[in-house]
Amino acid sequence: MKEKSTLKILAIIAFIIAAIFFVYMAYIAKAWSYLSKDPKACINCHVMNTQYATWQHSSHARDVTCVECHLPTDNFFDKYKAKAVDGWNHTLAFTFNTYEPAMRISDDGAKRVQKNCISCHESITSTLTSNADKYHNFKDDYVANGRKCWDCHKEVPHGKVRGLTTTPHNLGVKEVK
Amino acid sequence: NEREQERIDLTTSPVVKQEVKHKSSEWARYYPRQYSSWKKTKESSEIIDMLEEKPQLAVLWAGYGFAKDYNAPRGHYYALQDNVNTLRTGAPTDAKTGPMPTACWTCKSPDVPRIQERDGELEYFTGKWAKYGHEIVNTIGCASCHDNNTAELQVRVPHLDRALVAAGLPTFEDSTHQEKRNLVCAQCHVEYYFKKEKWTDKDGVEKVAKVVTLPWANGLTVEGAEKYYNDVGHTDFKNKISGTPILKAQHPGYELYKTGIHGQKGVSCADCHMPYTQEGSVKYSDHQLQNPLNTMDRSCMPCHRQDEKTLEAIVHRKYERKDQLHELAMDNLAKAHLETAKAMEVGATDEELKPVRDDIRSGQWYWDYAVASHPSFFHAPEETLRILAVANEKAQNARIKLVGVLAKHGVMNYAAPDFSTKEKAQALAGVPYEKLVAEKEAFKATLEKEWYKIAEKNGDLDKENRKDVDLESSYFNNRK
Amino acid sequence: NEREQERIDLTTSPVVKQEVKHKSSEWARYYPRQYSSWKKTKESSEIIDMLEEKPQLAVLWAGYGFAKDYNAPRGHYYALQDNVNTLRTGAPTDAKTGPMPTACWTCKSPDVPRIQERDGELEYFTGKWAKYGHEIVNTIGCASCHDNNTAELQVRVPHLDRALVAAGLPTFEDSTHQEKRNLVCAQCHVEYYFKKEKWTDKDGVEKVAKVVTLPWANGLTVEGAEKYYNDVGHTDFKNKISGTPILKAQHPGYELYKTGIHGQKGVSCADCHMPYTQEGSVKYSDHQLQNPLNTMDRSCMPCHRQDEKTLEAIVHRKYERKDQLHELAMDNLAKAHLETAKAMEVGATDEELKPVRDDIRSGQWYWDYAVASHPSFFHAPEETLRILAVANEKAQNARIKLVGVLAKHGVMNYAAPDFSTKEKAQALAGVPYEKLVAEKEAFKATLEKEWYKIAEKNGDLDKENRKDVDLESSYFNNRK
Ligand code: HEC
Ligand code: HEC
Ligand code: HEC
Ligand code: HEC
Ligand code: HEC
Ligand code: HEC
Ligand code: HEC
Ligand code: HEC
Ligand code: HEC
Ligand code: HEC
Ligand code: HEC
Ligand code: HEC
Ligand code: HEC
Ligand code: HEC
Ligand SMILES: [Ca+2]
Ligand SMILES: [Ca+2]
Repeated sequence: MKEKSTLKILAIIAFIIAAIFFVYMAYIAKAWSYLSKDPKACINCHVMNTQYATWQHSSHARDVTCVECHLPTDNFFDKYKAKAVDGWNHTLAFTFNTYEPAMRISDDGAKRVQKNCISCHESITSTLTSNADKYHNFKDDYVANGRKCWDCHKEVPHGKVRGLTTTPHNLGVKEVK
Repeated sequence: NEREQERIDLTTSPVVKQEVKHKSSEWARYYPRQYSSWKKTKESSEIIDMLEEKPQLAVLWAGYGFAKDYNAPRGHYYALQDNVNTLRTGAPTDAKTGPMPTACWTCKSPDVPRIQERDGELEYFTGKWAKYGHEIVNTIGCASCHDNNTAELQVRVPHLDRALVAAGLPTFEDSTHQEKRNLVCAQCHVEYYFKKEKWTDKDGVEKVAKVVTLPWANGLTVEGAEKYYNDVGHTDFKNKISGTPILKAQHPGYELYKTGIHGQKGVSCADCHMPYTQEGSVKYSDHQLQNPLNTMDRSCMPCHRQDEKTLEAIVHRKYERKDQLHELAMDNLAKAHLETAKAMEVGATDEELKPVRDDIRSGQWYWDYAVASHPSFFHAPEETLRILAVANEKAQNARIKLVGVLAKHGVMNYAAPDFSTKEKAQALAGVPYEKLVAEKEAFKATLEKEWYKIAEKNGDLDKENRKDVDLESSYFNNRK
Repeated sequence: NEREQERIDLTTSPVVKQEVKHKSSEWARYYPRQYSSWKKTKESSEIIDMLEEKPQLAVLWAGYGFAKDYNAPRGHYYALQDNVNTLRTGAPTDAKTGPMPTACWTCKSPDVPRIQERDGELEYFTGKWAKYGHEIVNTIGCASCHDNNTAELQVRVPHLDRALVAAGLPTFEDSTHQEKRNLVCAQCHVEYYFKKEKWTDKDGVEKVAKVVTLPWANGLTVEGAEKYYNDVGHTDFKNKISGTPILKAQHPGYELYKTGIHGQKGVSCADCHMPYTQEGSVKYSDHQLQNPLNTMDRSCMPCHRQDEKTLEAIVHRKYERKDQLHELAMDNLAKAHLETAKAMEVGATDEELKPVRDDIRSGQWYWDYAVASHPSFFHAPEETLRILAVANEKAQNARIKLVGVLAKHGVMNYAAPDFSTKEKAQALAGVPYEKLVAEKEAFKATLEKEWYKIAEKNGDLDKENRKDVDLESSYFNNRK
C-alpha cells in the first residue's frame, strides 16, 4: 500500500515537471497543431512533409485526414490522451533531433491506425477479422494476429518510397500554408 | 435487420452439422462462396505430359514409376482421379494388387483423415492402395484443410506435426495464423518418403506400414534432407540403366518457398493462391486455387502497384533462367547414366563405379529437389538456381570420372545414345508403354467402376463433384 | 533574410566560376555539403587483396597484369592513386615506358575530359600511360559527373554515348533524369576493351590509338558481349599456362544491375549509393559513395520498412549463394588450365586442344563477367547465379574433354598441382613478384614524385585531396 502511494506522489511530481516542459516545447514546436484536424497542421513540422505529400496523392486524400487514421476515433478521452502523448513524443523527437530519416510507426500508433482502417471499411474486412478472431493470439492481439492491413495494401496511403529525404516532390509541400 | 443477419451469418463460422463431412458439397449451404470458388479448380484441366516436354526424365527415372507417366499438376478437382489414372499406380485387380501402397492416397482426399481416425494411422498405412479404392473417392476438399465442426484451419494428418517437431519448429497448433495459412498446404506440397514401420495389430498379426514421412530432422534444406536420407540409408529405387541407387524428390514446394523472398517476408501461400475477393460488400478467400498469374489484379497488385505485363515479364525471365540450368543438369545426368551403362557393359566393376554413382545419386537429388515443385523458379528463384548449378557440377564430376573409367576399359569418345523424344527415352528405360496402357484401361473398365458403385451405395460418394473428372490423361486423348 | 537566401542558393545552381574545374576543392565554396561528403570517400581505405582471397585468380590470369596485383575497390578518393600503385601498371621510367596505355587513366580522374578536350580524343588515347603522369593527378571528382559550368549531371567522356548508340539506347542527353543518375556511373562501372584505331595526326604522323570501347552492339548481356568480341576477333591475352586466348571482363556493374529487380523497377545507383541526406532543413545527395549497407537507414529503409538486421541477413544469404558457385567455377577453370598444360606437355596438339580452349575461353568469360563487378550478387542475384552456372558447365565440359585427350596421350588420373595460396598460384603463373615490387618502389621514389612536382607547379594539383592517399597498397604495408 505504502509503495503505491509513493508511486502516486512521484507520478504527480513527474507529471508537473512534464507539464512545464511540455508547454515549453509545445511552444517551440507548434505542438498545438495537434489540436487541429487539418492535415496542414501536421506539416508545421517539415518532417511530416513526406507523409503529407504521399497522403495528398493517395486515394484517401479526398475524404480522410491524418487524424482520422492516426488518432483514436472511438471516444473523446482516448483521442485527446493520444494527442497529448503523441504531441509530447514528436515534440521531444523534433526538438532533440532523435528521429531517423526513415521514420517508422510505433506499435501503439499502428494499433490505432488498424482500428481506424477496420472501422471505416467495416463490412469489407469482416471476413478477415473473423478469420483472425479464430486464431486469437493474446500476445499480439491488436492487429489481427500481427497482420496489418498495409501488409497487403502496402502503398495505402503513404506510397512505396517514404523517407524524410527520399520521397519525390515533398520539398515544396511547406509552401502549402 | 436482414442485412445485418446476412453479415453475421457470413462472418461467424456456423458449426457444420452434416454427417458426411468428407463430401464437400455438404459444406456448400454454409459456405456458398468458398464452395463455388473451390469447385472452379475444375477449370484447370489441361494435362501437360512432362515426359513429352522433357524426355530426359525417363532416363533419369528408369526402373521407377515416374518413367511411365508424369504430368504437371492441375486443379485440386482432379487430384484423386489423377492418382487413379496415372500409369504409376498400375492396374490392380483386387484389394491386394497394384504396385503402390495406401500412402499414395494421403494427399488426394479428405477421406484419408476419416479413415485414419477410424482404422488407426498404422492400419491405414498398411497394404496396397487398392485396399481403399471403394472408400477414398472424394478429391481434396473442405475437410482437407478445415476442422469438421468449426471450419477453422486444421491439419488433418499427423505426418506434418511430426515433421515440424523433428525440425524443431512450432506445431500447427502453436503456429501463428499467418503460418497456418501455409501449413495447410504443407500437408501435401512437401518432399516425403515412405518410412517402413513394423507394428502388430490388435489380433497380434505382424504388419509393415509405409508411413508418409518428411525428412526434416536436419532442417528444411536440400542438404539437410540428403543427409537425413543417407543417415537412415534410404533409397527410392535403383536406376535400371546405370545401377545407381537414387533418391526421388517430390514437390518440396513449402520448403523452397521458405527460402524465397516472399517466404522470408511472411507472405503466405493463401495470400497469392487464395486472394481475397470482393463480392458486394463481402470479402472472402478465393478457393479456386490456381496459378496466381491468372489473378494478378488480386494476387499481386495490392502489394505491387505496377502494370501486370511488366510484372509478368519479370516472372517469365525467372522461368527462362531456371529452364536453362534445368536442361543443362538434366542432360548431363542423363548422359552420366548412359555412360555408366556403357562402362558396365565393357566391364567396369561396382567398385570402380562407386564414386561415379555417388556423384550421380547426389546430383540427381539436387536437380530433382529444385524442379519437382514446378513453380520453385518463382517461389525461390535464387535457391533454385543455386541447387541446379550444384546438381550440374555433380553430374559433370561423374562424367569426368566416366571418361577415365571408359578409357581404362579401352573405350574412347563414347557418345551416349539419343534420348530426345519420350519414345526413345522410354525405350532406353525399358518401359513397356503399350502394355501398361492396356492393363490400365482394363482396370478402369472393371475394378475402378466397382469402387464408385460401392462408395455410392455407402453414401460416401460426392457425385456432383465427379462430373467430367475423368476426361483427360496423358494416354487417353479420345474420350471427351 | 539569411535562411531564405540559403534556400535560394541551395535550389538554384550557381555557375561555377573558377578556372581549374578539375580540382574538386575549387567547387567546395559553391557546394560545401556535396564536397565534404565526397571527401569522406577517403574513409573507405582498406585494401582487400583479391589474389590472397581467391588464389585461383592468378592461374586464370597467368600472363596478364591481373595475376600480379588485384584488389577489391575502395573509395573514389583512392582511384587515381590505386591506378598508379597497382603492379599492373608497372614501373615506367619516362613518358614512353610502362606496359599500360593512356586509356587506363580514363576512369580515374576529371583531368581526363580536360585533356581529351584539349588534345583531342585520339591523341589522348595514344601512347603509354606515363605520358600523362604529370597532368592526370586528381582523383574522380565533381568534374567527372557534373557540367563544369552549370553543375548539371554530365557525361564527360564520349565512349558512353557511342556505346549507347550502338546498343540502340537513348544517349545521355536523351535519357530520363532517373537514368542519368545511373549513366554518370556507367561512364566507369562497365565492361570495356581497348579498340585499336589507326589515325593520322595534324603533322601527318600515323598513330595507333587504344580507345576505351564498350561491347554493347549486341545488347548489354554476357552473351551479347561475347558475340561482339568473337565477331571482331578480340582477345585480351593468351593464358600462359594453357595457351588459351582469353577475354577479360571488367566490372560490368551497370549491365548486370539492369537485369536485377532494382534495375528493372527503376531504382538508380544514386538512390542507394548517394541517398538524400538532411542537414537542418536542407536536403542533398550524400556524395560519400560507399557500401549502402553502411547507410541502410537512408539507403534501404525508405523503401523497405523492416528491421535492418533481417534485411542484411537476406543480403548476406545472397552472397553465400554466389560465393558457392563462384568457387566451383573458378576451381574448375583453374584445373582446366593446368590440365591443358599437362596435355601440352605430353604432346597434345593445338588442333586437339582447340575444343578444350574454346570451352575454357567461353567459360572464363562467363565467370569473370559474373564476378568482376563484386556486388553483382546483390545488384543482380539471379543473373549472377545463372551466369556462374553456365561458366561452370563450360569449365567442366573442357575438363571432360581433357580426360580424353590426356588418356589418348597415355596419362591417366592426372591431378592438377596445388594452387591454394597466392604464392603457389603466382609461381604457377610465373609472376616475378619481388622483382615487380622492387621496380615499382623505384618508380615511386623517382618518376612519380616528379609528376606531382610538375603538376603542382602548373597549378593542376589539388594538394588538399592527396592527403594520406598513398598509405596503403597490397604490397607496402609498412608505410603508415
Ligand atoms: C512538433 C513537430 C511535429 C508535428 C506538428 C507533427 N509531427 Fe508527427 N512526428 C514528428 C517527429 C519528430 C516524429 C518522429 C518521432 C520518432 O521517430 O521518434 C514524428 C512521428 C510521427 C509518427 C510516427 C511515430 C509514431 O508515433 O507512431 C506519426 C504517425 C505522426 N508523426 C503523425 C503526425 C500527425 C498525424 C500529425 C498532425 C496531427 C503530426 N504527426 C504532427 C514531429 C511532428
Ligand atoms: C488512410 C489512413 C491514413 C491517413 C489518412 C494518414 N496516414 Fe499516416 N500512416 C498510415 C499507416 C497505415 C501508416 C503505417 C505505414 C507503415 O508502417 O508502412 C502510417 C504511418 C505514418 C507515419 C510514420 C512514418 C511512415 O511513413 O511510416 C507518419 C509520420 C504518418 N503516417 C503521418 C501522417 C500524416 C502527417 C498524415 C496526413 C497528412 C497521415 N499520416 C495520413 C495511415 C494513414
Ligand atoms: C475515415 C475513414 C477511413 C479510414 C480510417 C480508412 N479508409 Fe480506406 N477508404 C476510405 C474511403 C472513403 C475510401 C474511398 C476513396 C476513394 O475511392 O476515393 C477508401 C478507399 C480505400 C481503398 C481502395 C483505394 C486504394 O487506394 O486502393 C483501400 C485499399 C483502403 N481504403 C484501405 C484502407 C486502409 C488499409 C486503411 C488503414 C490504414 C484505411 N483504408 C483507412 C475511408 C477510410
Ligand atoms: C492478405 C492480404 C490482405 C489483407 C491482410 C487485407 N486486404 Fe484488403 N484487399 C485484399 C485484396 C486481394 C483485395 C481486392 C479484392 C478484389 O478486388 O476483389 C482487397 C480489397 C480491399 C478493399 C477494397 C478496395 C477497392 O479497390 O475497392 C478495401 C477497402 C480493403 N481491402 C481494406 C482492407 C483493410 C481495412 C484491411 C485490414 C483489416 C485489409 N484490407 C487487409 C487483400 C488484403
Ligand atoms: C490434401 C493435399 C493437398 C493440400 C492440402 C493442398 N494441395 Fe495443392 N495440390 C495437391 C495435389 C495432389 C495437386 C495436383 C492435382 C493434380 O494434378 O491432379 C495439387 C495442385 C495444386 C496447384 C495446381 C493447380 C493448377 O491449376 O495447376 C496449386 C496452385 C496448388 N495445389 C496450391 C495449393 C495451396 C496454395 C494449398 C494450400 C492453401 C494447397 N495446394 C493445398 C494436393 C494438395
Ligand atoms: C505428402 C503428400 C503426397 C503424397 C504422399 C503423394 N502425393 Fe501425389 N501429389 C502431391 C502433390 C502436392 C502434388 C502436386 C504436385 C506438383 O506440384 O507437381 C501431387 C501430384 C500427383 C499427381 C498428378 C501429377 C503427376 O505426377 O502426374 C499424381 C498422379 C500423384 N500425385 C500420384 C501419387 C502417387 C501414386 C503417390 C504415391 C506413390 C503419391 N501421389 C503420393 C502430394 C503427394
Ligand atoms: C487447400 C486447402 C483448403 C481447402 C481444400 C478449403 N479451404 Fe477454406 N480456407 C483455406 C484457407 C488457407 C483459408 C484462409 C483462412 C484464414 O486466413 O483464416 C480458408 C478460409 C475459409 C473460410 C473463412 C472465410 C474466408 O473466406 O476466408 C471458410 C468459411 C472456408 N475456407 C470454407 C471452405 C469450404 C466450404 C471448403 C470446401 C468447399 C474449403 N474451405 C476448402 C484453405 C482451404
Ligand atoms: C508471392 C506469391 C506466391 C506465394 C506466396 C506462393 N505462390 Fe505458388 N505460385 C505463385 C505463382 C506466380 C505461380 C505460377 C508460376 C508459373 O508457373 O508461372 C505459382 C505456382 C504454384 C504451383 C504450380 C501451379 C501450376 O499451375 O503449375 C503450386 C503447386 C504452388 N504455387 C503452390 C504454392 C504453395 C504450396 C505455396 C506456399 C508454401 C505457394 N505456392 C506460395 C505465387 C505464389
Ligand atoms: C502480401 C504481399 C505480397 C503479395 C500478395 C505479393 N508480393 Fe511480391 N513481394 C512482396 C514483398 C514484401 C517483396 C520483397 C520486397 C520488399 O520488401 O519490398 C516482394 C518481392 C517481389 C518481387 C521481387 C523479388 C524477386 O523475386 O524478383 C517480385 C518480382 C514479386 N514480388 C512478384 C510478385 C508477384 C508476381 C505476385 C503475385 C503472384 C506477388 N509478388 C505477390 C510482397 C507481396
Ligand atoms: C570516373 C570513373 C567513375 C565514375 C564516374 C564512378 N565510379 Fe565508382 N569507382 C570508380 C573506380 C576506379 C573505383 C575504385 C577505386 C579504387 O579502388 O581505388 C570506384 C569505386 C566505387 C565504389 C566502391 C567504394 C568503396 O568504398 O568500396 C562504389 C560503391 C562506387 N564506385 C559507386 C559508384 C557510383 C554509384 C557511381 C555513380 C553515381 C560511380 N561509382 C561513378 C570509378 C568511377
Ligand atoms: C571504363 C572505365 C575503366 C577503365 C578504362 C579502366 N578502369 Fe580501372 N576501374 C574502373 C572501375 C569502375 C573500378 C572499380 C572496380 C570494381 O568494382 O572492382 C576500377 C578499379 C581499378 C583499380 C582498383 C582495384 C584493383 O583492381 O586493384 C585499379 C588499380 C585500376 N582500376 C586500374 C586500371 C588500369 C591499369 C586500367 C587500364 C588497363 C584501368 N583501370 C582501366 C574503371 C575503369
Ligand atoms: C560519381 C559521380 C559524382 C561525383 C564525383 C560528384 N557528383 Fe554531384 N551528383 C551526382 C549525382 C548522381 C547527383 C544527383 C543528381 C540528381 O539527382 O539530380 C549529384 C548531385 C549533385 C548536386 C545537386 C544537389 C544534390 O545534392 O542532389 C550538386 C550541387 C553536386 N552534385 C555537386 C557535386 C560536387 C561539388 C562534387 C565534387 C565535390 C560532386 N558533385 C561530385 C554524381 C556525382
Ligand atoms: C537497391 C540498391 C542499390 C542499387 C540500385 C545499386 N547498388 Fe551498388 N551496392 C548496393 C549494395 C547493398 C552493395 C553492397 C553489397 C555488399 O558487398 O554487401 C553495393 C555495392 C556496390 C559496389 C561495390 C562496393 C564495395 O565496397 O565492394 C559498387 C562499385 C556499386 N555497388 C556500384 C553500383 C552502381 C554503378 C550502380 C548502378 C548501376 C549500383 N551500384 C546500384 C546497393 C545498390
Ligand atoms: C527507391 C526504392 C528502393 C530502394 C532505395 C531500395 N529498394 Fe529494395 N526493392 C525495391 C523494389 C521496388 C523491389 C521489388 C519488389 C517490389 O516491387 O515491391 C525491391 C526488392 C528488394 C529485395 C527483394 C528482391 C531480392 O533481390 O531478393 C531485397 C532483398 C531488397 N530490395 C533489398 C534492398 C536493400 C538492401 C536496399 C538498400 C541497400 C534496397 N533494397 C533499397 C525498391 C527499393
Ligand atoms: Ca522423396
Ligand atoms: Ca574487357
